[in-house]
Amino acid sequence: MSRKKSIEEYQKTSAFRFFRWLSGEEDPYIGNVEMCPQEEYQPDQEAALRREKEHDAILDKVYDTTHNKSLYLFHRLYQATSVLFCLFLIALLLVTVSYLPANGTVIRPVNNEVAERYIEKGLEETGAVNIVAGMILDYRAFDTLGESHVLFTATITVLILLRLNKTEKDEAEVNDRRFEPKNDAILQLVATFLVPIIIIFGIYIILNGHLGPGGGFSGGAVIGAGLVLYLNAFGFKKTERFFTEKTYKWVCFFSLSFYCLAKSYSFYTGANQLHSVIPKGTPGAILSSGLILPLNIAVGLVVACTIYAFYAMFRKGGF
Amino acid sequence: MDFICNFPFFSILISLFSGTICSVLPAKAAKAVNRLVIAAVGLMSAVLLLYLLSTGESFIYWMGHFPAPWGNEIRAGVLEAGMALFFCVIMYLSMAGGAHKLPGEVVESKHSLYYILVNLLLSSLLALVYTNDMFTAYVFVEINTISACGLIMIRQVGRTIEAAVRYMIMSLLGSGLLLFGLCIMYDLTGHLLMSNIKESVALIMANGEYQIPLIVAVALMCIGLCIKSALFPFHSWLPDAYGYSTVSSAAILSSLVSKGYIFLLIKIIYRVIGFDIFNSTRIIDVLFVFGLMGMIFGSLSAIKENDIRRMIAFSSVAQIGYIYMGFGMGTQAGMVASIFHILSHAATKSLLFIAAIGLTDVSGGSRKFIDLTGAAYRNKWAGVAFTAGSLSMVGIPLFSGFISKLLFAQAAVQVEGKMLASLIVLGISTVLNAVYFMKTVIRIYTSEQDAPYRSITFRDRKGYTVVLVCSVLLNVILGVSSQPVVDMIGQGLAMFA
Amino acid sequence: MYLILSSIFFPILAGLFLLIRYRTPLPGEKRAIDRKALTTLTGIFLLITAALVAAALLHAKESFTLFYLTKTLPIYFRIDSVGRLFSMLAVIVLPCAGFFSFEYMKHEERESRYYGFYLLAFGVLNALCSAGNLITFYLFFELLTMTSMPLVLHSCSREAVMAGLKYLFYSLCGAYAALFGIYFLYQNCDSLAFTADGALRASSIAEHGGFLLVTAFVMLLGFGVKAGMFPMHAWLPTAHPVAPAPASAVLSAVIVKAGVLAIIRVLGMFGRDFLRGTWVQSVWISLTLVTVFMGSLLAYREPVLKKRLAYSTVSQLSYILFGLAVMQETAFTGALCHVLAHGFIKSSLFLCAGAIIYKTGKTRVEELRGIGKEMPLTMWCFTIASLGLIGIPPTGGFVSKWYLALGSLKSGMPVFDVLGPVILLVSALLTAGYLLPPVIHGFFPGADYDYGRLQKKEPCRLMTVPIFILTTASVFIGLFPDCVSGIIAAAFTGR
Amino acid sequence: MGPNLLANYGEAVSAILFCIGFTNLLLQTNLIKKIIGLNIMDSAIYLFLAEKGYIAGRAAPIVVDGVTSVEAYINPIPSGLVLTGIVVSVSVTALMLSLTIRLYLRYHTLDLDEISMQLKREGK
Repeated sequence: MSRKKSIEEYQKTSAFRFFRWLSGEEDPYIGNVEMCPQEEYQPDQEAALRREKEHDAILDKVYDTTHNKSLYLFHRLYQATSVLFCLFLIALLLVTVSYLPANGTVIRPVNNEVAERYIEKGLEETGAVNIVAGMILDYRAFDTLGESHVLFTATITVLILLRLNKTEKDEAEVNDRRFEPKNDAILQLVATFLVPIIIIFGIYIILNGHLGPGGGFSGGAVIGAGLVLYLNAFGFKKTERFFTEKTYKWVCFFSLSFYCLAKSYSFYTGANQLHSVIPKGTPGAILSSGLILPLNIAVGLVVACTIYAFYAMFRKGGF
Repeated sequence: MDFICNFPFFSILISLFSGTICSVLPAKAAKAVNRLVIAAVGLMSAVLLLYLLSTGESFIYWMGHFPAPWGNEIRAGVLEAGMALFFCVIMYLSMAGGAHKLPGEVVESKHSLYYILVNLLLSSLLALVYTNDMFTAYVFVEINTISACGLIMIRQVGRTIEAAVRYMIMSLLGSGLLLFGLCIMYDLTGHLLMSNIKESVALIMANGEYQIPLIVAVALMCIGLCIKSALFPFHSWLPDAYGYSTVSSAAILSSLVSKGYIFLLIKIIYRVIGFDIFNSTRIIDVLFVFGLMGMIFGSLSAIKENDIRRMIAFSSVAQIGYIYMGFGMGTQAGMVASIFHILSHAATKSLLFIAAIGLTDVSGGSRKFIDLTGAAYRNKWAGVAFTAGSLSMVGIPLFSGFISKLLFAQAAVQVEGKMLASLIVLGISTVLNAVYFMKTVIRIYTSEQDAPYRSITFRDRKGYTVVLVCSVLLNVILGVSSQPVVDMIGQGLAMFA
Repeated sequence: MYLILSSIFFPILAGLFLLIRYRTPLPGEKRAIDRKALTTLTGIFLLITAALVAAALLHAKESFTLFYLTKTLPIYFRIDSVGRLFSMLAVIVLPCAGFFSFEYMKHEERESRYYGFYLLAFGVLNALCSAGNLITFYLFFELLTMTSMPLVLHSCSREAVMAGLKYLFYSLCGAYAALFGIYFLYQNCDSLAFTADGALRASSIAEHGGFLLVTAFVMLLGFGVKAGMFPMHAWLPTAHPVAPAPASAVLSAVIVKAGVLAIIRVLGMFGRDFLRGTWVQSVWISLTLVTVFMGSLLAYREPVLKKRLAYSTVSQLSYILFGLAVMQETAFTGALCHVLAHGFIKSSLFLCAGAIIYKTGKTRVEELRGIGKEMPLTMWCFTIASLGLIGIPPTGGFVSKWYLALGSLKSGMPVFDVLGPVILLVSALLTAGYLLPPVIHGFFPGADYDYGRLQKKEPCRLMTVPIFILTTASVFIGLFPDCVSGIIAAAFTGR
Repeated sequence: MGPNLLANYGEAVSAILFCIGFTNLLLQTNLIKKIIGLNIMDSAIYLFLAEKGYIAGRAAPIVVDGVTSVEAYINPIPSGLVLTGIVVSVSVTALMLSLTIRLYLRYHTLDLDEISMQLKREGK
């Protein structure tokens, strides 16, 4: 019997493939996944090098962005779909907003018994004139406890990312000299004048947190800004006299521990219906409203130090 | 109120406070504190679980002096206590299993920071589990996100930092959506506590007013949490993050962090929106479809992978798809299956990550399959553990993976419209799982006599081996005596209502 | 209860013991494996296991639940007649092939792994035969795949690993297809315990009849993978040639029969009455007939002896499946007879092929000229076994094929009642066509054969005796079919 | 479209801002721009919350002269939430910025795609 086709041609036909499948030599079901040969392990250097080279070549080919049409197209497509998605989201949210209760009116689900009690009984129950402060530090103190730990966590991650080793530190020190203002007279003069005011203002905000607008976070941020200004005017040498990494560590530790323990006490007594020994004081006086003032101070300290620490970390990876 | 009722509060506070304490401790002490805290919290959760099982009803715990709509609350039921216990067990195993690698992966001076993050992560997970307040949940979601990000990038190679950035971006998108949904929800109901919101939601659904924004709010929250838990199209950060971070981080991230979000979603579904109302929306269909896609595409990506840890990471994408598929079925059975899968996947994935590191250790630190040839002979315990984990993933009976697949299939058969799709995809995905896990198992058991690597025996790594054995046992226990666990899940879900 | 459990767990533990005690030395380790001790131990373990299984077969009557996987899914054991028949096969073939491999595996590396998994597979097979419900069965079905895979890829060459993987994936895919069937059965049955006359609730049949048919079909296909049924047969010819000869013998004589056992169980669960006359039956029968014919044809044109035998296994297994698909008592008897006959014959043939490879290194059929003069005893056994497979009267193959054809004719199905026997006949002719040439060339090498180079190459007793026993068993089945007919009749009714 | 789009113009603005921020966070390849997007998104939410607390013609919730009647003050809850939210967004921004600094020091670019490209080229 003579074949009309040559063997090579025959191997291209579907009949050949069908036969191979029938006799179990080739597999259409599972494809090439597990049938592809696992590479033999080759301990010799040459093979490893060759493998690396091939790998590089493939990478070059794949990531040749300037000539890669499909990557470019994909990029465009990605952008287009993202924009469309954004427009869709806008439309969706606008429709949603249009169905929401009308703004500024009194008869809304938001103005219910919760807000009512905060306003009516807040002064009496928390001792804070600033109802918002009373709410976040007493009624909903757990949130605020979490919030201060968010800040703490963020500081830890920033430390992980930016804090340098001893050896790197010296190098960074040298680099940092270039950014250091070289005893700028104007800056220093203004700073001598401004920094105390800023810091005193910050302290005022913190101490007044339960009496008026303000509180630990905002006051702390102001103090932190003051410290950063001082640092910029006089350099790390001066600040290191009173503020090092150690100071920061312990201030944070004590403030947060105090916060945690104080709130734990109040949660524990609250939940177990025990009487709390902390006096509420006369509303309106500076020493009043139970734990709110000390908590504000603690938060303020943490925030001030953290803001300063962020700045120092961003600048040269250490204090 | 019994003293035991204080335990959820104690667990959250102890782990939170230990984070602060660790910041002033040297690394060794921090490590001890960390272990101690995890063990203590685990113990308390176990006691609490027993207590709750004996009383048979959940309780509310005031966080402060004020009751429901005014003050914060946490709430503990069987499911919460069980989850907390499970999270502690897994976290302890992951930490202990990766402990010997830590000096090589993280700079010495940053070890105590690592333990701080783990403590904070634990506390945020516990808070997510126990909380009864939406805004508290949001705050602790953020702690969870940030500390998870820290865990990813504490091993500072380029990939992890890039992965951390991608993770943060995705997470922040998710948090943004979650918070926006939360605000709309607050606007519609005027409450932040879950039980109060639920009452108002029921009212709204009955009245018909504000229905559209309500559903949008639910959708936003769901999508936000989906993004954060790396459901399929949002998983781009995951392989690098799990593949290159430290061992413990990878194990914790894959088995706990995403599960925390998923558990929060379950809470939202049951405690905020109401299961029936949630099921009447189209959202479950979306979750269902994305879950199915995740199952297939995650596995496909895993097959293509040439790096053992990235492969395991991609398999997580598929497994999260399973969980969302269970949500998407919209039945109680599907939910139970999903929750069981949360447990089973957490147990298996941490085992796989820890075992994989044992294998790469005896292959010159390389994670490429070529170099792993015969690794199981060089580190026998890791080889056996990896095989056990793979078998569980593939769904061989006697391992936990089989039970979860069984539960999924049982749940699927009860849902008329989604039965065929879910069963077919379940089958395909299982086979794909088998493809890549068995390929790896055979690879590590292909003996290679000339490999220039030293082998590791039991004596070299006692703690590590014990962890492996415990994880395998945990898996087998879940696989063999699943009925009590399933019952407990059912009971816990019943307590949610 | 303890007999059954010990017949399952003793070999498993023994296998694990061998795997751990005689593990392959590590690269740097200097430790020689004491081969003699290893083989002696394995031999003793095999014999003890065989004795345990025999005792369990004779005595164990009761059923028991080991533990509950979930509330409604017990791990449940019960030995019935079908299981008894299959364990009978296993208990004869496995020790024989095991003893054969003591000699055959002499020069292979990693012997201990082979013996370890061999024993594991033995234990799992025993469990499979005594499983009492579908979940238990499925559990051990998966484990069987897992434990027999290392036997296939034993040599660890690339082909072997690829073949092992192929085997694994085919089996797993099949098992999963079946598993989904199990889920549906679970919904529609009161319990998953095996019966022979259908466990479906009448209400479910009325409600989801069409769907259950699809389920049945999927399950048949899924378990059919293991039994090498047509669209998923491809793993068999890949896996057999690369596995060591005794492993192929066990694989094609016993392990693929697990698929047959599974299909018998599935048939029992759905009930013959439910499936008879439906499209499922027609499609299934056509598939088996296609397989019968195709397998023989492929074997006919295959030059490599072991691969030829593998194709022959594909074809012969579908004889059995055909007998089951007819769903008629006589055909069922034929099928079960063929399970035994084919088990003995095929293992004997593979062992012969193994002996030839071991002694001469010849794998292709055309190289076997004059082999009968060199290894007369082996080739005589090969001849007798071949005759049995073709179906020449005094052997087991004749009886079973006779019953198969008879049952088919009696069944009264349209078309297939005649078409079936015709194809079986054609296939038997093809069988003769592919099995007899080696025999003829072996004994009658032709005039130009150089008798001067002839050497006596008869292998040692450790090889010839197992071959001899298996061949004798196949003839015995043919001569005294009555000794199994009772058990088969009981099997049909599900006792 | 619902009835209250015009009445809720503040919320509408915040919704649009939210989407702009969202898209920036999603779409920009430049890390700094992404962070700006993040902050826009967060601020939009605070605007939204502030709008929610507002009641026409009422004072900020700080008790003046001992008047504790509901009619006098706006709703204090959204303000509290905004405070908490701000801290969170500050923390997150700090973290993102430090990540950016790290990446910049290592790869000398702020383009995330380019960084990925370099990473893949490293092939580790």
